[in-house]
Amino acid sequence: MRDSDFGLTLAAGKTKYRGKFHGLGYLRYPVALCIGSVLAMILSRNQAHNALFLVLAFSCLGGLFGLLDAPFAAAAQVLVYAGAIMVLFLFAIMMFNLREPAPRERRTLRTFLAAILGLVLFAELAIAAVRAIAPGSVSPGEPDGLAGLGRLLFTDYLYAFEITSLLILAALVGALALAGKKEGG
Amino acid sequence: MIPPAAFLLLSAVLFSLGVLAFFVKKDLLTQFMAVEVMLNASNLAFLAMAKASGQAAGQVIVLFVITVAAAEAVIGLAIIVLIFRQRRTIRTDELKDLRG
Amino acid sequence: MSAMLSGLPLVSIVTFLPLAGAVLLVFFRRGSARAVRATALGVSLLTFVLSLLLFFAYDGASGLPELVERSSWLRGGIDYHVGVDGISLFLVLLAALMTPLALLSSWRAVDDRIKEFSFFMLLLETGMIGVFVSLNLFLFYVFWEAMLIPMYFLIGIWGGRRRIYATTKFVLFTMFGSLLMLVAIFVLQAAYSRAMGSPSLTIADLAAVPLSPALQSWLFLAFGLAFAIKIPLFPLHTWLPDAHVEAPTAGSVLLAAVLLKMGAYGFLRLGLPLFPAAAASFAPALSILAVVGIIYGGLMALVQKDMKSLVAYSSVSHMGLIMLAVFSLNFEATEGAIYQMLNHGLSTGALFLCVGILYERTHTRLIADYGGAAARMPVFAGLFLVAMLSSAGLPGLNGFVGEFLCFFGIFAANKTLAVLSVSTVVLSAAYLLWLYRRVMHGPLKDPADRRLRDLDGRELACLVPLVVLMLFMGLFPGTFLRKMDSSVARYVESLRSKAPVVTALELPGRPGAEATALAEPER
Amino acid sequence: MVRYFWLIPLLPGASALLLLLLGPRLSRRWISWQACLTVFLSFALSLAGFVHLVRAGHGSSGLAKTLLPWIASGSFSAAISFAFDELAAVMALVVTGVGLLIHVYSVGYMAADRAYSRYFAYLNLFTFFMLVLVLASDIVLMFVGWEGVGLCSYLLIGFWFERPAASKAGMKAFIVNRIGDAAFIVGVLFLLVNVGSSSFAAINAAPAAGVLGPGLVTLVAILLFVGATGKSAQIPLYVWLPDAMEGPTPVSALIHAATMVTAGVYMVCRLSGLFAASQAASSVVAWVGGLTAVFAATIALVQHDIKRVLAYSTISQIGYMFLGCGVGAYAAGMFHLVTHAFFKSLLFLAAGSVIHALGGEQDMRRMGGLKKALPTTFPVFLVGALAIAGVPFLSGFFSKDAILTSAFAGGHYVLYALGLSGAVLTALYMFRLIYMTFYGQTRATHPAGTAPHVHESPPVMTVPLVVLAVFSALAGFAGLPVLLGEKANWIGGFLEAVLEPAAHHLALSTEVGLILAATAAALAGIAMAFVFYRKRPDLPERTARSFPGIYRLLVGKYYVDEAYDAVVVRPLVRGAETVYARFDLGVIDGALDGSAAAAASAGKGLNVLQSGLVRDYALAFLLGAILFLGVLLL
Repeated sequence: MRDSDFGLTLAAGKTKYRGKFHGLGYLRYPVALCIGSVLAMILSRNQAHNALFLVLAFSCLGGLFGLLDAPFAAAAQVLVYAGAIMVLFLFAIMMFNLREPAPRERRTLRTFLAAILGLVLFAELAIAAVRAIAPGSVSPGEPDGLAGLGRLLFTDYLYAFEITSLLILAALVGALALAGKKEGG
Repeated sequence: MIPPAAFLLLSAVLFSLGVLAFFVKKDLLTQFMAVEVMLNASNLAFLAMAKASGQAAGQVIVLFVITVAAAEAVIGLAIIVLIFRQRRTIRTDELKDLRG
Repeated sequence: MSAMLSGLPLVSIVTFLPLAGAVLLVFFRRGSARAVRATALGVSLLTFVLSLLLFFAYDGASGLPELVERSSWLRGGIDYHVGVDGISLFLVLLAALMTPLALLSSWRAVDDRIKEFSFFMLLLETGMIGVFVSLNLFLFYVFWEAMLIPMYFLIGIWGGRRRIYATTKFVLFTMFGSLLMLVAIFVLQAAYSRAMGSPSLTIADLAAVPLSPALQSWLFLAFGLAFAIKIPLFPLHTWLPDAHVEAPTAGSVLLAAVLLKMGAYGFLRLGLPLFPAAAASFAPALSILAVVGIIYGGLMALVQKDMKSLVAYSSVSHMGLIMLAVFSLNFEATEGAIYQMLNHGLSTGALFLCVGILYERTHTRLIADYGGAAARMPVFAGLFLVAMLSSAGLPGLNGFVGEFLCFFGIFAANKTLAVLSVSTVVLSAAYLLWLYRRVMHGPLKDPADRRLRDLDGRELACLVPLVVLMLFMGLFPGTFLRKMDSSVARYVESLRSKAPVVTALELPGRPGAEATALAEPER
Repeated sequence: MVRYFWLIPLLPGASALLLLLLGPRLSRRWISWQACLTVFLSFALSLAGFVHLVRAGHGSSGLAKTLLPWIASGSFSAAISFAFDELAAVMALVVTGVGLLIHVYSVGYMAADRAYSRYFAYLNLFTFFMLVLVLASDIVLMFVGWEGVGLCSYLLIGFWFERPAASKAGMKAFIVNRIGDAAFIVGVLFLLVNVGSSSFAAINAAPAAGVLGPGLVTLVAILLFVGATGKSAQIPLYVWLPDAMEGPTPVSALIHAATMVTAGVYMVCRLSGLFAASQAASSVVAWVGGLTAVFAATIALVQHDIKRVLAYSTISQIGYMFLGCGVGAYAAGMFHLVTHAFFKSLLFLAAGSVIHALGGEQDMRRMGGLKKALPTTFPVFLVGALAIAGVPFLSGFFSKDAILTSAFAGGHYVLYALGLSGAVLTALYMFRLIYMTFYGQTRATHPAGTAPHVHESPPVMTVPLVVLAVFSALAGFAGLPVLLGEKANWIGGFLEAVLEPAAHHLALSTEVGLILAATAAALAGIAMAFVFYRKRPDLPERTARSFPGIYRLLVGKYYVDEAYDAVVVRPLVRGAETVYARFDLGVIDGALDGSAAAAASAGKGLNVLQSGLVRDYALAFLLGAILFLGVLLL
């Protein structure tokens, strides 16, 4: 897709790390797939298709996570996001059982405004990204791997971890309380 | 060795697309999906920076984000279902109850 | 004694015991009103007993905070840091004393949603004590705001007819002030961080940070406004009569006895030590407002038709004197101000209890509805009289000691203001005695009215401790003053060292009094 | 025994506390005994101390005892410490002695009252505070007593609080006193800050030591004197005393004649070192005293209430005392204080006996012819009247003469003339009272139309009267004129240890002349009364008709009460009411409510932005995020 190529070459052309980019070749496809499916989601008007496009996008992202030396995150991404959460969405779509597709989106002032703002946001994020990688701002090193991650979770982040479990429980109970009620009591 | 800048840029692209989707779409469900895209974009950024800086903390955060996103999705969908049951619509331009 | 206590985090226990009690109350069944009342009273009494230990454990030789507990809490200098010194010790005691009495006073008056009521009362106690023991600015703010919530509900749920108006006004006034204070806290933290390299919100640390005069003035005004509203300083006082009139007796008691002290305490603990130069430059203006408040409050009290708003305006007048003393910036006035804060807590608390006792019997607060109550209620008449005389500063009772020390200190700072403030002696006697005459004296309004029975055991238990304390504090002020001495000396010392202007506090056009030299503390 | 002199105030104090706490549970018998006995013990201790001082002679520094380090803060300190010197001894004797007699008298007078224990509790409490005032060795502690007696005066005037007049009078007394006290406090503050000590010794020594400048001395002395005008009912703060007669009569005798109202004089004498150092302040004292003496006497001439006549008489006599102090004759002032305590409390108690006999009647127009019916009361009343009128060889004669002589000797001839004319008036109104009450036909009426049963009081009331009569007659011999020898003025010599001595001495012939003049004044007054009220009972009315203006002015008591009401009280209350309604509720609260309303309308205007669409909110959110990020990036 042109969008992604444009973005990557822009970044590559601007920096002096051109040399490091030669490995990007095989990455071109998952990246393109990811961005493409998100674009497809925007364009499609069928909610079920949207959900499936997202599954695709999230799976691609899972692969990228793996490339970033985060195998656990990659697995979680595929299992939880692409698997569980999106299935949940599909269930919801099934429940609505919408016969007709969503109506055509009209190009309103708001949409136009949103597009402009989205572009501005992208520009800002891109600048931020480039600056974040500027020399001296990071000190590369090897992550500790899966065991280190586990150790971190149960030491430094123990409270956060426990609280998240509570959060899940609360979400469970909340969902039951909200949606479980029969209509009209 | 994959340069982190590439991933950060991808993250920016995805995030902006998520934002765009949120505003273009008019049904709650798809807008909700757009939010998920933004969350994923930020996850990507986290991992990229974790890799660049060699700290595992970024990965931990990602795990938390995924967990919270799961909880959020559950509650969010429950709310959407509830709204649909009451209003028979999930079109956001027809829901104006926020107006006091 | 103190050796035995050294292992215990006594200050934290005293602060959070009421909170624990409040949490405990949540688990009570809705119907068990008696048990709820008994538990709440028991917890608050226990708190009081423990706070007495605080009194004995506090040594007071150094003047620095004692029984300090400190552990890091959040980043950015936000620590859990508590302790008591000679300035805060007695205010903690006051809060701990008044809460059980207030609970006892509402034993019968409040029977609606008693569980929530007791819950909020205990919550309020934690908030009040917390404000006094905090040594970290952020912690102070947390407690300061936490106090507002229960008070909001106490007035809003158990209040009188116009309670919603009153409670909204109360919250709007106080919130307005405290938000500005919050902003000022952040600015102060940033300034400290810039100057010292690492952030801190410890009050003692912040006093050391150098601030530009302009910034200091702004910050002082932000803090000062929050405190001035709480005191309340003329002309920010109009929330007080409304809040008092509408609040339930217990709320009025705590509001008058403890909450109003927060403002004055805030000036002593934060406003003046953190911004001495700004304080000194604003002191004349604030002093004039305080004097206006003294006279204005007294005159307004004279014409009130509602007993509670009369006492409320008397508070405006009395707190004006306390503020004037605080701004006199010398040893005697400061000590007098602290002492007078305790006195005002006791006497006004007792007066509100008395009004509550009358209200419980007749369900009216209008002075015109009363007359000749003394004939039916001789014991009450006596106790009411003592409370009133204490408020009017009769020698031999506590009010005199504080008032006289205030006068002395103010006089040493500025003779004109002192002479004007002495008018409170006449005014307070006038409005209080007039009230007493209209309510207690004269022929019985309605001889057939059997509702005016004399006090029962519970009501005696409310008033007698206060009256005994009034006598005790009037005769043995040394018990209290000695514990304050070194803290106050240290406080005055630090003010003087930082702002030399302070010693020459005189109104423009009036030459510095030769007397100020004498006002230097001896130690 | 002398060592325990500090128990003098504490004994009645303890008794008062006991009575207040347990009062209603105790039997009347017990209450009477306890109340009287404790005062008696105080009296015995005072007497012992007095004897001790007399024996020790000059040069003894008196007794002192510090009970408590009371208030101490920075440079301010005041202790609860008592001192027993010559001045205190004389005053303590008067307070406990007269107090004891009045306690005993009250046992009879109040026998029928419901609140018996409360009465004695207050009376004991008063004795306690009065003795604190007398024995205090520092001015702050004196102020405790000073305010304490004011409180007791309030409580006892309003003792019958069901009567609106009584309650109102009590309040008036307290508030008027407080006005004086405010000035007193300011004076004390000046002293504390400038002298640096609150002890009388230091204050009296201060002017000489140069610690207080001359201007400051005058200022302080006048401020303190304003306090004294409140307590001792002098112009301009005398207005409370006549109303105070609403209290029980023994209270009027004890508090409003013998002791409390003279506290101002005592205070001036206590601080004689300070007052003597300022000529200006002394003149103020003398002039206020002299004017009050005549002013109050003129009002007393036309009063009909027997107690009010005595009240104005008290004001007038205290005026004499201040006149004495003002011209430097402090000992004479104190001397008059003592004799006045005897004869005025005698007069009050005897008047009480009359009122008691008539079943509560106080109006002299409904009295008359009681001479026979009250065989004990009449003679003692007569003794009192003769004493106050200044008939030779009775106590009042000597003390008044001492004051007038000193005024003359000091060259204050106008003041002397004032005093002398006051003496004529005193004799006149006193004998008007005697003739109206005891002579002529009875004008007593009874609601039922029958003559009331007039009866003499029981012995518990008459015995104190007789004792007081004896003292009223003979007390004068404690201070004979100097012309009878250097030692003749015993009390003057005794007090010299504490007070500033009177400086002037007159030629023998002048002094004799002055004595004759005083005697003539007294006799002239009595003679006039005889003519007006005994021989030609129609004369007073004719006189009144020939000078209607003056008469109305006098009956209206110069309309001072009305003037105060119109100039001070009512504008203050009305003004405060207006300010409350217009400013407090109007401006301040209005501003608040106005700003709330403004906020509400601003909210309505901004409501356009509130579409209710989630997307619009999100858009705003996004805009904010972009701006924020932009700021971060810049």
